[in-house]
Amino acid sequence: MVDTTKNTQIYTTWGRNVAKPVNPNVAGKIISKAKRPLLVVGSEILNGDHLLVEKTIAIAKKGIPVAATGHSITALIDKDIEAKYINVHSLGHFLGDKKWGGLDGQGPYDTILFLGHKKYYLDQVLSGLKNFTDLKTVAIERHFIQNATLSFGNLKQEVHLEALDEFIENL
Amino acid sequence: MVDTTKNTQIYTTWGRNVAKPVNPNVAGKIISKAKRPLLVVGSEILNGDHLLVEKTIAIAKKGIPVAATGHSITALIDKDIEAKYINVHSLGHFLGDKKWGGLDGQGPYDTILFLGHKKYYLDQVLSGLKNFTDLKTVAIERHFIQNATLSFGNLKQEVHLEALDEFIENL
Amino acid sequence: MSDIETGLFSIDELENVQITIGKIVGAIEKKAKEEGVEVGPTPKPGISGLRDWDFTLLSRYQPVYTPVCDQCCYCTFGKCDLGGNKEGACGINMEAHQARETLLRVITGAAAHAGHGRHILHHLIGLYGKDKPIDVGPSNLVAPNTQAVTGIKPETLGDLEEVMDYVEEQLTQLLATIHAGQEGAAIDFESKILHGGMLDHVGMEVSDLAQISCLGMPKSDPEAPLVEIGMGCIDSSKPVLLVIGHNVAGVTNIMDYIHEHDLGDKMELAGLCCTAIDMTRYQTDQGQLPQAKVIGTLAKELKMIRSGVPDVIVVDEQCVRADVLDEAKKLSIPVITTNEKIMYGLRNRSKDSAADIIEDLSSFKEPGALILDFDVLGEVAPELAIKMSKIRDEMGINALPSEEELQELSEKCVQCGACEMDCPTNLPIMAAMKAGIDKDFSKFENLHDKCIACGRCDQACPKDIPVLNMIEKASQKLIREEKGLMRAGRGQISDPEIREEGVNLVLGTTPGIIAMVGCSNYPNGTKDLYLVADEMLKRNYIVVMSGCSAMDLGMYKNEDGETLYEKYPAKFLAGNLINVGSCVSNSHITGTAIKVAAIFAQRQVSGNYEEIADYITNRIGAVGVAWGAYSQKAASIASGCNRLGIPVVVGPHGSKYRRALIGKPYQKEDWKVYDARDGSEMPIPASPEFLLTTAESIEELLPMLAKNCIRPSDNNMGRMIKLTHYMELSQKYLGHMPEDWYKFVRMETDLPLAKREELLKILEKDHGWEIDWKRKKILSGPAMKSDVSAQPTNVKRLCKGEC
Amino acid sequence: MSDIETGLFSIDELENVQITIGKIVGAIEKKAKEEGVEVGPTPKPGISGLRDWDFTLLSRYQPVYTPVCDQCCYCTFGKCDLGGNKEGACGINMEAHQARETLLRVITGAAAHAGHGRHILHHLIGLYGKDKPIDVGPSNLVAPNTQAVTGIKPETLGDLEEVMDYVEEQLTQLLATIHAGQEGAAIDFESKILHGGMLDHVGMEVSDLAQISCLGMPKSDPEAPLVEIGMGCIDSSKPVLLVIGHNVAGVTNIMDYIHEHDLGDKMELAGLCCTAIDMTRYQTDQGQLPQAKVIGTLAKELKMIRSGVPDVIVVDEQCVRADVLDEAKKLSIPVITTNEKIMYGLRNRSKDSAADIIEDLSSFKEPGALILDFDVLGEVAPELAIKMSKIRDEMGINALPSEEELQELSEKCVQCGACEMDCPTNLPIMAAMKAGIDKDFSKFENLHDKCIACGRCDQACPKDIPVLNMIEKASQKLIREEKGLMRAGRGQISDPEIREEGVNLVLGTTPGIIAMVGCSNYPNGTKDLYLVADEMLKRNYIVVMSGCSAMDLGMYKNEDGETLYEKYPAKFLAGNLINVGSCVSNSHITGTAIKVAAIFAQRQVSGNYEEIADYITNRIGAVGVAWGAYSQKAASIASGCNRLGIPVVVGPHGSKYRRALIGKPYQKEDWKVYDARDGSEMPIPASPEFLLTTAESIEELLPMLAKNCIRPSDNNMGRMIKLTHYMELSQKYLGHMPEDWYKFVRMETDLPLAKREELLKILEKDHGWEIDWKRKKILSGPAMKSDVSAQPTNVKRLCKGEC
Ligand code: SF4
Ligand code: SF4
Ligand code: SF4
Ligand code: SF4
Ligand code: SF4
Ligand code: SF4
Ligand code: SF4
Ligand code: SF4
Repeated sequence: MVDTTKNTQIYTTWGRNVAKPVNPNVAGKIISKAKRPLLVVGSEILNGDHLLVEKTIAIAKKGIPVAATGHSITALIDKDIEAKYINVHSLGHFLGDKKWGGLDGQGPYDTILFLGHKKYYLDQVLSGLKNFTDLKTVAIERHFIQNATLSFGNLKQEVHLEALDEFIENL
Repeated sequence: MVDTTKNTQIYTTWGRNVAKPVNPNVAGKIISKAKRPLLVVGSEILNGDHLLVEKTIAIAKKGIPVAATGHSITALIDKDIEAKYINVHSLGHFLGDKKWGGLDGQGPYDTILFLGHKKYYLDQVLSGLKNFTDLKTVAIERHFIQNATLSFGNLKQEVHLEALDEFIENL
Repeated sequence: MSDIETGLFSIDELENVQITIGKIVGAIEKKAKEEGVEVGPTPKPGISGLRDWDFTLLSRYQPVYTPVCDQCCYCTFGKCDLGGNKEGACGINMEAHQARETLLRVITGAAAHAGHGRHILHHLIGLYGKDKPIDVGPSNLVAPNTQAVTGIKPETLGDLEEVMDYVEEQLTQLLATIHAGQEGAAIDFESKILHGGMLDHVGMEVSDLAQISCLGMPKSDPEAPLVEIGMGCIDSSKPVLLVIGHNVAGVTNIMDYIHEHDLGDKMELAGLCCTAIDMTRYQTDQGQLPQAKVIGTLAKELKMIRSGVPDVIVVDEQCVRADVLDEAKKLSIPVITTNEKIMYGLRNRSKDSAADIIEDLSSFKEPGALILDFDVLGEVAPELAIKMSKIRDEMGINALPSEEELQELSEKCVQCGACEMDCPTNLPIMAAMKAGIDKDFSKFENLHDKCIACGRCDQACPKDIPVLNMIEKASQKLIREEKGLMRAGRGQISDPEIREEGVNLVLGTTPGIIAMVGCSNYPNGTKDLYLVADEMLKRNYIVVMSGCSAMDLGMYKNEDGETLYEKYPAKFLAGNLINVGSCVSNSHITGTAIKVAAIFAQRQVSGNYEEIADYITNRIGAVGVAWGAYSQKAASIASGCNRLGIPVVVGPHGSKYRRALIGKPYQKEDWKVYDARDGSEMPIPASPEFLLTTAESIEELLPMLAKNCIRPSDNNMGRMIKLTHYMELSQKYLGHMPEDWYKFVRMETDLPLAKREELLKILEKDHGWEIDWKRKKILSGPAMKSDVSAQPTNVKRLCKGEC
Repeated sequence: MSDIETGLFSIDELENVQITIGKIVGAIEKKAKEEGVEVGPTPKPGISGLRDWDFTLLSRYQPVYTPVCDQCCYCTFGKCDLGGNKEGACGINMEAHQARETLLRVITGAAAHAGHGRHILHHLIGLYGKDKPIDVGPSNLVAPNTQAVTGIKPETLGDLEEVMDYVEEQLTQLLATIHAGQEGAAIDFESKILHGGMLDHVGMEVSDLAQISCLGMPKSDPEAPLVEIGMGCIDSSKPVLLVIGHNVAGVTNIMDYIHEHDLGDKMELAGLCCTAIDMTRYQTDQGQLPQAKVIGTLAKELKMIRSGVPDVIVVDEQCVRADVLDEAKKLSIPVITTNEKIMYGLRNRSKDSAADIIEDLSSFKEPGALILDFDVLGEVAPELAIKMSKIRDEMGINALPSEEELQELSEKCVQCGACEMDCPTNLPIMAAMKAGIDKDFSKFENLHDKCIACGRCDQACPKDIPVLNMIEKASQKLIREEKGLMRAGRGQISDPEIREEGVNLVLGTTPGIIAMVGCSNYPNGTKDLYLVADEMLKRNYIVVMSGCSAMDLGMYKNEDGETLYEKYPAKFLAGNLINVGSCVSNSHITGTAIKVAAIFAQRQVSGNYEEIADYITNRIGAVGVAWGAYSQKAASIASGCNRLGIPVVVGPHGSKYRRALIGKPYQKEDWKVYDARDGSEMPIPASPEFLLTTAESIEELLPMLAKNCIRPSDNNMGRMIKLTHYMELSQKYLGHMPEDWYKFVRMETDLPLAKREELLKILEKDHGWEIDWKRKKILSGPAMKSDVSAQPTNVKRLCKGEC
């Protein structure tokens, strides 16, 4: 078992509401319990360890639809998963709209999972969701993403990959 | 033994540097070890439980010089302690000046203890000390004073008085 | 090219258009010369124009930074953590950034006033033309701030436009320096802050000169009428039209309509914030009675709305709560916005007929309307109020909880403490809730005066308990009794008054001027204002009020049921209590100091800011108090005072202005000036000790005020008087003789006669001074001499023999 | 009163003073009429003047707030926690506050430009007089932004003053609304943001018109010369004078001195940021060669200073690091400040002799000087550089660490991660340190292009490791090779060019204009700019550069050693690459769009902003890219584009601007316009999808650009071309056909010929469209018709039969 909750150091604060550090097994269970989860994958999966792409696909294969932001879609095409390109800023906007049908027309999401994003960018997008929606957001990034509802802490690359494995097991 | 470190809730943040919650015994030892401590007493000692004044005097009697801010001096006159009136904002200014001789001309202080201040006001004054000096500041208030180096957490009035007793014992 | 002279011209084919040729290089100087006025070295100074003066002040009064935040979030390189005076990504450090933040707040305040000034000037020129003469009373120096800063002596409304152009240009320059990658040095941001503050007083002055001249407001009138004030003076059985804000431009049309249609008795017209003050000044310069009532300050806004009493709310600009529309909607009160600065997203109905608008709002088709056409506004607002009054009565609007509900709500409280933590002043709400369970609501009542009705407790409560409504409900009795009197704003101090009182101020025999401004953010409720003013008035200080402080002061009565406005006369004389007017009338406070220099001391005023400021710094014992300083405007007003050397004390919340300017009395070399007679250096007393600082309680404040009125120019009588008050107030409020009293003693006649012997003994014993006991004279000891003919100055060039 | 006509006059006794009578009510209209120009409905609009237009835009493009902070710290009621859209103590909620924060940043940017404009205008009027004609090339519409906004058609420098007065007045009004207790509704703050952005383009335009007219800068010249750029092009063996900033006013005196004293070959004059660009524009309008070299952008400032190469640094204003003086001092480089906006606390030496100043600085008596007299500056800067060069050589200044030190420093690193966490882009510094232990410094080298030289890593390191110096040292080889070419700023697009290209743009046969602006804050280094520009140029888009992006673009060469400036011509034609100039030249980008409406489409321009904006919104396929958007100026530039309906994409750091404006393509009712021929509603494609948004990578950006150039007015050929690029770019960079391509198909001829059959099949199969396969025609399916003569408009009043 990997402890992903230890290092939650931050450089600057947004305010008093900060993500709850979460362990992979707990995060996994939360997602599997979600009624309508969405995995939002950013282009950083292409810049890190190539295993990141594999893990992403493994998560998606558990039946979680994927919003592929940036150019992450290039790694997710023809992988037999449900992935669609969307701009993450637009996505943030639509997620807050109860009238949005979702990427597949099946209606709004309730729990949003994030992987493969630039830290500063994701924290900004999440700042919008945190303040203006009641969505549950879960960051399973290498960095502590303070504006999520739940987040892994700051992790070494290898620990992160391990944590993702454990997360996937618990889905 | 009173645990004064539990409730460190805050309403707004100043940034990533936040006071370390401290227990009374530890705080007491830190002060007794200080080369040149100063107790800064605010006028709120006059608005709370009258025991606050007694505790204040008890601390001073341990040989710690007192800077009496606001009109707290009215309760400290003729109590056989070393107390002088000074404006807390001026004090904050002078404390950062290595050339200041102190209230008694004996030179600068190294560890500053705070009791009896308005929370928002003290946090502001301490914001200056935190950012522009290397003084150690210790708040033994009823509230968690996030801009001190060390601070009690948020306490009920009776717990606060108890904590002060323990603090005094450890001086 | 044809030749023309400076002057007034009209232009062919453009009827009713006139143009004043004055805004040309050299024209200010030329015009001034024709009038026999010389223009000083710095007409319309740019950012660097008075920098040397600023550096002089700043070398004695050092910036003390107490950041509100350790971070900077100005640009997308950030947000940057500057904690520990680190540098951000643009290289700026914490100190410089704090100075920059302070500058931003100061120019925001200055822009609020300047924006107001430009708006009302434009409006009044539209009505009265550019040639409308400025008439503010029996003064020749009508625009002391304007003239000292710009060198322009305005005579007509049109002249004021050029002044505003200058202010706006400079504010834009200052705002530019806020941008990432501009100024890097804290000290230069400090100079910019003082520049911004100075501009603020010009902007304010323009606003008030324009409105006094055109709107029949009292013109330097010590007999300005008394005005009803307080939530308790509203007859809620009548239709109530509530106006909130600062800019009376549109409201005058409402007042005219009410007057012309004889509705004055049939409805209540009430105001909140400075618009309220200016409503009561409108058309009272000929002894007419004020046509409106004053509710109070910003701190009464939410209370007044939530009382459900207003039938229509009209807002203009500044210090208007952002949730007025939301709150009003809940109680079926239509809201009309009337100024581009606040439009609340409402539809622009300016071109629609009054009837249509009234129909739409009274049928709740829309919750409010934007009306920028003041003729339409003038009709809609009162007629709608009359109509709404009936409708709302019939609807049976129930605003506040009942007594039973009060108890039930108290029971709902889980004592979690969120409300107290979120309350700006951490008021003891939980105890009130506890007592409320037993139907003891007195603790809620105790909160009423301290509560600024910010509503943060409501927002915080996890149980959705309407804390503020509970406080208000429990205080209904108090509120009903909240009826006081305020003297309507009198406008500036006239030249003749200055001639009469100037000498007393400069020599110190009138111990000082205490100017009380700012609002709402009192550490311990509004009553403290009353206590301070009364104490200082009894001691013969001149107390000058303005804006919200002037209102809050009118709310309290002494044992005889008298307010201070009734108790003390309103001339510019020792022991008098003056209300100059609304927020923008603050310029008359600095204006008064400038006038003393210009009229009493005959210093050249036009474009001669430094010399005037130097004069004031060394000779005029004035201290500003912004006890409830909440806004950016208060910060800019204070900064404008500061550039003139006038110190300001703010309440503890004012520490959130991020920086103070405090001197070090223990650093002897900082307390010296030149003697202008020969350029020699002379020591001066460490007073004022600060230009901007905070105090913790009024007990601390009172002796501070007395002490910081001491000036190098005091004659012995003056010094004796000031010292007496300092010592007495210390003893009364701090229970002891101040430590440093002896530092202000230059010779035995500086000592209060009654205590002279006793004090001489202390000087001999504790301080080792040599006393000639036979003649009761001090032989040695004092750090400085008493020499009334010395001419203290901080400016080398003003000394004999210099340039 | 005497009668005079509108015109030019001189005034008795005031030689050389002229006055233009124009600034009077009605005068704009009168003058315009005389010239046969009609003035539209909104000359010099106030805050509410274009609010209806704003609301139209905002109903389609909703604000998306992503706060940089959950708190508000504006006033002393606060700081307030607005988390979860709570209300603060003044009643404002998070949404409205975020809009307010955005407004503050936008007007800060606008003020930076306006402040610059006022300064240089004042300076140039001082030199050339108010009558100096504006001459910016072969155009009649010389000031499209100014004329569209104010209704003024400026002809002389003097005319521009009134324009600045307007801008400053409006900026002051906007700044006023930032004050606590002003606007309460997010939507109205949004309208104010757009107002501020619009004003920004006027301020920028004034600056550039003035300087182009007076300083011999290229006048709409596609043949503007190529300029050397890059740290590598400096010959450090010569004395190096480095200029940093944006305002070339004082620098021209330095250049004149160098020229007159024949020092050009004896020293290097180099610039950073936009001053650099304008230095290279100075006196090049007659084919002269540029007299200065360009180092690069803000991101090179610290690198350049720390290299130790400059012998003297002169700074003016904007985008200058706050620590220039501190950093320079460490390397014995004197600093001269020359502008009131940045004075660094240095002593004002403006009235001293050049010799005295040179003596004091070269003997290190003072680390620098403030010189506001540009004649003195002109002599001091180059002479001091020559003197300092020798002195600093003799001192043997050692700036960067040696190779050995590089390794030692690497060893000192404890891998704590503080630097990476504090680095704005979280660059992998620790890995570089690790490799550095083994003397492998390649990982440091890899950081060079991505590192913006902010210095935050240095500030963060607990071991005091000078991370940035290590990166720089390791990149010395790269830096030496950093030599490129940039085309000097050409100024605006001329009327004849518009006449030639306008139709292609409006019909879409030139697929679009990509305007690349902003600087420094690239997510992945500067090279991405090159890749984007090259890709779009190959596809025949017109690529327009300005400011720092123009510089960064010049730094890269293709395989043949060519920069894009050499590869592509610089006319206003498809497939051309244009550098309009410095930051303030950004106004020519919006100006171009306005010109298309005014000149090609003959829409009335004066005071007719809404109609012009409506035209651009519906017909001109332009997209702005501020990929490295860092500053408040970039935010205001973008907002000015937005009010004209021009969408802007910023890089991911741009999310810290706090709000985007994004439409919902799935919400059909938002994508409709009127057909001006009869006022009927017609559906339009969801493009642009946004007015302001971010993208994550250039791979995502490229297809976005193509897609968002689509406009309702495209003819079939145009739509086909745009669609082709959209599909191709999606396939190339995202690896797939975009999902929504079919939504832009109105009829078969909108489809690329080569793929038409294939695409028709998809339309039939996947989307159920009916196809007549014989004629290869679409029978049913498209959501909208193709009708080139339709006149799309968002403004009801512009439809036939409406007022
Ligand atoms: S300065 Fe204010 S807005 Fe910025 S981070 Fe700090 S608290 Fe937040
Ligand atoms: S202005 Fe400077 S300190 Fe502030 S966020 Fe930008 S880079 Fe950081
Ligand atoms: S409304 Fe009154 S009690 Fe409530 S938080 Fe504000 S000041 Fe405190
Ligand atoms: S926040 Fe609400 S529940 Fe908590 S103590 Fe206050 S009133 Fe009671
Ligand atoms: S402006 Fe409003 S939200 Fe901001 S600190 Fe002041 S009261 Fe709080
Ligand atoms: S200087 Fe470069 S490496 Fe260091 S923090 Fe800034 S961007 Fe990152
Ligand atoms: S902050 Fe310094 S010690 Fe820590 S990892 Fe970075 S370079 Fe190494
Ligand atoms: S493009 Fe940006 S950094 Fe560059 S000079 Fe302009 S605003 Fe400054």
